[in-house]
Amino acid sequence: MPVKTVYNTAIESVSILDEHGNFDAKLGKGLIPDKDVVKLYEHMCVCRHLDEVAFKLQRSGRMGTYPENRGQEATSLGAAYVLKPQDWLVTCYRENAGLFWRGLPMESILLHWMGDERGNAIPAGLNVTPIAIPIGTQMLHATGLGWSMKYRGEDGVACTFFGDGATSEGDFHEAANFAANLDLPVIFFCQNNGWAISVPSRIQCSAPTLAQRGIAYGMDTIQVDGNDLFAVVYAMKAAVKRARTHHRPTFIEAVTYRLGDHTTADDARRYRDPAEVESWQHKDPILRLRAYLEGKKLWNGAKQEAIEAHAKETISAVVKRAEDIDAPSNVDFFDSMYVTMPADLRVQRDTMRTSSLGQNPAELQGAPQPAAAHVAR
Amino acid sequence: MPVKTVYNTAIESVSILDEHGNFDAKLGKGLIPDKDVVKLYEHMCVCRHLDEVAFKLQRSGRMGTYPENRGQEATSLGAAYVLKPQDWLVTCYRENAGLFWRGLPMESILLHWMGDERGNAIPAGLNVTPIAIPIGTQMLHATGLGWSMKYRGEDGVACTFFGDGATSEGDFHEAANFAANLDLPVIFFCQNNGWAISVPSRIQCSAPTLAQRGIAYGMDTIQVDGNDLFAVVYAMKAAVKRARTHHRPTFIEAVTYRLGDHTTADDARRYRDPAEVESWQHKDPILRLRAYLEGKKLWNGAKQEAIEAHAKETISAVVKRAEDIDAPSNVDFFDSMYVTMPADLRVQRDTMRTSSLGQNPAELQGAPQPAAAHVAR
Amino acid sequence: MANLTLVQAINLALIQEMEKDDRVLILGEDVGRNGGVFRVTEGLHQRFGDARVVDTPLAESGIIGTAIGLAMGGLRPVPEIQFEGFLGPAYDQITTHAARFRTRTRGTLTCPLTIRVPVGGGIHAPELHSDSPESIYAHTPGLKVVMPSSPYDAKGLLISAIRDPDPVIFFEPKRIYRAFREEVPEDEYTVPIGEARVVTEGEEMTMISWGASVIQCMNAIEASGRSIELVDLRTIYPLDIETIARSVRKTGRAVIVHEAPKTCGLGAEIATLIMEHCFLQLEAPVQRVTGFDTVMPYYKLELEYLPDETRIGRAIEETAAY
Amino acid sequence: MANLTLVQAINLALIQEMEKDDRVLILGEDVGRNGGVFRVTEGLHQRFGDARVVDTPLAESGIIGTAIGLAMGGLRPVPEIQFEGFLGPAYDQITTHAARFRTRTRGTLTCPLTIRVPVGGGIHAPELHSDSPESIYAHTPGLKVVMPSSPYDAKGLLISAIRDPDPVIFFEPKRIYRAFREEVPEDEYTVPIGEARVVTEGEEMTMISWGASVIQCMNAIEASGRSIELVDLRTIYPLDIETIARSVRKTGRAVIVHEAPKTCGLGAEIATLIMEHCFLQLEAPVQRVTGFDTVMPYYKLELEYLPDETRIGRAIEETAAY
Ligand SMILES: Cc1ncc(C[n+]2csc(CCOP(=O)(O)OP(=O)(O)O)c2C)c(N)n1
Ligand SMILES: Cc1ncc(C[n+]2csc(CCOP(=O)(O)OP(=O)(O)O)c2C)c(N)n1
Ligand SMILES: [Mg+2]
Ligand SMILES: [Mg+2]
Repeated sequence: MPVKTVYNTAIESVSILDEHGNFDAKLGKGLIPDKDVVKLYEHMCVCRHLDEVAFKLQRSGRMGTYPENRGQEATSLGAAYVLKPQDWLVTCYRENAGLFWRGLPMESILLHWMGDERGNAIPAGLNVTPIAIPIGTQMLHATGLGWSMKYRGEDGVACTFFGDGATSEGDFHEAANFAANLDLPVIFFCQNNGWAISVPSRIQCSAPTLAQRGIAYGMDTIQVDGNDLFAVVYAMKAAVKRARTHHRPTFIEAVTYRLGDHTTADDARRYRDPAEVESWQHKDPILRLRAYLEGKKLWNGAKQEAIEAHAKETISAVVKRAEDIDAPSNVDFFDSMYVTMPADLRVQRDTMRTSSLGQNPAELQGAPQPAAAHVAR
Repeated sequence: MPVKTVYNTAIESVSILDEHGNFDAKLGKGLIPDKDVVKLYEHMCVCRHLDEVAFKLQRSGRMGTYPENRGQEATSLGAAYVLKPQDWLVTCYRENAGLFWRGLPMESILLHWMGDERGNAIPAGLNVTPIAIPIGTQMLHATGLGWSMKYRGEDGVACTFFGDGATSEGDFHEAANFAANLDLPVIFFCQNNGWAISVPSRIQCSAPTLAQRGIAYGMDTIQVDGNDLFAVVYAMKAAVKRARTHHRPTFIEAVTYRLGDHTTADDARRYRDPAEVESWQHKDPILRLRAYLEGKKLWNGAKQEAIEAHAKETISAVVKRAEDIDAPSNVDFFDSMYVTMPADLRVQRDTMRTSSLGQNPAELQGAPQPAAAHVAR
Repeated sequence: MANLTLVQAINLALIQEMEKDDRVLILGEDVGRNGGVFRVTEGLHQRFGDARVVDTPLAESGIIGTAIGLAMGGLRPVPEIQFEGFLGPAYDQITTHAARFRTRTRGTLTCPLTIRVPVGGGIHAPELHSDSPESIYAHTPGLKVVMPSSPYDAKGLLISAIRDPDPVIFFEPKRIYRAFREEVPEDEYTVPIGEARVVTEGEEMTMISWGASVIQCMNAIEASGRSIELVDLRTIYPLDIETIARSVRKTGRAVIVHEAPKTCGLGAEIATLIMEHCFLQLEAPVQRVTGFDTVMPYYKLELEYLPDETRIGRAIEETAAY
Repeated sequence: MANLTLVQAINLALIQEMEKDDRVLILGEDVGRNGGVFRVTEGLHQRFGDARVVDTPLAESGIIGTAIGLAMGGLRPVPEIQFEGFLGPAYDQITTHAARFRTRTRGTLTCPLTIRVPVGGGIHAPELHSDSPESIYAHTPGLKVVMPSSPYDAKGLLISAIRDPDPVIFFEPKRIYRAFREEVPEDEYTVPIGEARVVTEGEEMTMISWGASVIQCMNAIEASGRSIELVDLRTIYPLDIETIARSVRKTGRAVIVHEAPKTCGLGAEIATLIMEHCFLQLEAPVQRVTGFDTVMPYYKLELEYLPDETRIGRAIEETAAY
């Protein structure tokens, strides 16, 4: 046989609760207990409120650039819901809902975007990494974290989040390839939200699906409706099981949409069709879950009011904590560089306000001390 | 339909002339005219001889590290045979046969491995790039070269060669992704020779085929028997047509084998099973083509003797040219850095033998000239 | 003449070079319809179309590596890297290939490309959006490195860079993208690569800086009330040591100001060159006012990190008093 | 005590640290069954098995990026990059992440990893196998950078590096991997990071070098017949300026020798620090004997590029005569 087929495969796409309220009872059965669905819904409401408040903080000059999460809450939340405490969640910057679900204090995220490294300190025992600013680099850390757990014989899993744009970076490829070839318990969770700032996802991947990236590595791969919490949980459960049991990675493409601008520094009207945005408004994961809960009589207007009041209260306390924190000391940025501060760095630190280049003038052999007048300036 | 198939695909593998002499008449028909097969065979014999001589030159201390090409001649030669002069061939370091077919002087390759940049000067009008030492980086240049031809409205194609190991580098991914998404006329030719130095190809790609790397980009992709000149030409013709006509890239995985050590600095016995090497000896593309030609009465012992004598003569003249070249001037390496040499660099160049750091001592304001005795040393 | 910001001057240079030479094309992330995140390429996509202003996949090594191929293929690509912090993934293609192809092939394959990169701190941006890696690239033979500090120089230097037959990294100090305007000729003109500019003449000491810090230096000099000669490098490599040495031979004292960390920053190279060229005229050690040897802090503290008037002023006084 | 080459000393240090601490693992290209292309990890795969000596895919960013994850996950990875020329693809992970995680997270996530990299010229290797990028990493806050010049120091420094809680780049001067042997204690010991070594004492001038060049310096000093104090840095960052300054205050003269290109090489930093610390004692400009500001030529000319006894000798005489 001179031409023979040596490989074939297919990509499947999963949707359980669609935007019209259809719920696939077979796939959805027992997936998430009702009381958890309620909790998850409430959590999404609180996260959405934080998102709105953060946006306003930026607009009123009380915070730097902020990337809205709006419309993408179901992805990271679904993943976090399935992960166990020993697992690692290695995110990008649009995963507030998942991070908060795992226990990251909400003010940490605000502090980060307020330009304060203290927002990146991770509470002990919480297996998350800080917001990743450089696109596409964090997946390798997840691969290494997954590897470290396998190395120690633990059954932990590392789940990493990234966007459609990030899959164009070489590091994505290397991370997936390491995980597949070294048999590592890693989940590659791609949030395909249609855009990388102004660049549409077809420029990142002109193939019919992003999910087929996984085929290159012989990795199990699946596409899900990323605005469908149930579908996300469904895919995550399979992926986590595969990772824990067989140390095999999975690629998940979650099809979702960035309802807001890329960040507050962006103006998406420059490059997006308003009709496209409009069409996705109806697919909002929060609307969808609320309708589902109401249909099951698990939710009503009073509960909605209550959660909104709760969200308001919670978030205003969070904002207060973030804003009331003492200003960092002006030498703060020296102190976590190394466990033991190198001598020259200590001199720079200790004299940064009294000497020009942070060098003790006394060190300049024979140099006269600057006149007092100048020091005082 | 909550689970639906959104994509499916298959990888095909092509073999036309197999190691047992079977020839697929249907696929092979009219692929390469007989007289060309003879020429290609003769060329492979000459290249093989150069390879053997180069190996000996290294062993006898007359050349630096050299990577044997032995066993892989059919891949680059088949590609070069299909390419037109306007096309670019962007190689790695095991593609002597293809480079020489296109017209690169054989002594260029020897000079390169003799540690002489003059071996990298490209004759005018010859669209090839020099040997690529850093693995996995040259595919991006092919992507750019293909793009430049499309930009100008020319119908040229860029064909780039790389190994199985190279497909693990992020740059491979970026090059393929750019070519696919920007619709560029590029052929990604992977020589899967089983090994990257001591690392077997399953560590680079644990998927059933390397060809499926192409699926990630929605790229046409095919596997061929890389020791089968006909199969290589078959795949290349399709790929070139696709590139010229539709500006679409193709991924070709050619399954071949590195019969020798990685380079003369390597000792493959440390990590390879001799039985594996032995099994591939029989698949040698030269043996196979000779048997084919003999079967068609296009070749015989006398012709073989003649080509061997010719090879010997040719290569000894090549070696002589490479070895007889004047030593490069000791400032040679300054002269091609920039079109216009920066002033400080000129000082370094002009004083490199007369001053310590290539700095004219007269430039050291007030510095006394070093005593004559020291200058003479 | 038009009164332009630095961003506008660069935009104008791009338009003029693209009009003049159809080998010039722009590629990068968000450079197309969006006009770049700083709007430097605003209007170009509309004007020159899809083929000449190209939004690429999000991959910096890919952008530079394909630009190298474009350049070897006879074009004059002007890739944009969105922020200097994202030069990292392209570092290998820049240093291993762009910088080496000419000498590697003895001039037969060359890389006339201009890599545009916003650089430096002071705009309250997130992490990795405020660094100053110029000395890394100055240490890479085969490149030219340029950093204007004014709209006039920006336009003239960018035109020189695009026309230069060798690879140029064109750093754009983002802090002053829109900080002030300057008269910029509408006609094309070039500012030569490799020539520093004496901004203000002076007798007591020489101050050397480049990019956005030049503005800080001007303010500090004015505040000091002293006669200080300010040299704006404009080109990082090849470095115009002649202009610097001429000044220091006259003044006997020098202060260098840059945002990058101190250790192995460009300040060290300049200080050493001054010592080599002006040893007997030097009356005080050359002072460096630089970023600290720490990671640039998040923006709450970035102004503590960046050399400011106070720190520069203190260096002036220390150097004068020495 | 055993009489070991530098390669053997490193191999011994790896074995001992792996025996002692099962968090230590090795990853890289060809480090497993093949024992590394320089045989530095020879025998380790056999001894410690697949899980602790791991051949990875051919991807340097992948090697360093996963090593960062391994380190954050509580292990002590010792990745190998096969040649310094292939640090390029890993540059971003090293500078953007390994160097920054501690300060980025205020110490909650850290990167105790040791990146082993053969470095430097002189072995007649192909392109990109002979470079000296130490100043690039010295300019990157958050890293430590080490380069031994002898078997004894190699073992002691490598043990310190592996135990160091911060990321260390451990450069191995490949030219002297097997050039000579030295008595090396079989027991474990450490050489502290951050301390230079005075190799020979002297009065007339100070010579500063590191890595393989130290051997060239020793020869040149001997040939000169002069009393020269030779300082072997051993650690590139943090730099032991105290030891250097103490010496130069005594001798008044200094020569720095390194293989890397001159512009923005580490020599510039050291020369500037000497000026800052010893200005009034300096009797001659600090001299640099370095690689040129060109790409390292292919091996036919590499010895023209590398500082040799003749060039160092000439600098000694020029400096003495000043
Ligand atoms: C390495 C790198 N290059 C460029 C940028 C600038 N940048 C920030 S976000 C972004 C787009 C990211 O798109 P995607 O990965 O799809 O994530 P999304 O924002 O859509 O969630 C770009 C180009 C960056 N942060 N890092
Ligand atoms: C970026 C980079 N990393 C590592 C090396 C060292 N090295 C040279 S060849 C090689 C293996 C290449 O394997 P493959 O791509 O399969 O090509 P082959 O030699 O088998 O043809 C390695 C690791 C290199 N040259 N460049
Ligand atoms: Mg996106
Ligand atoms: Mg191979």
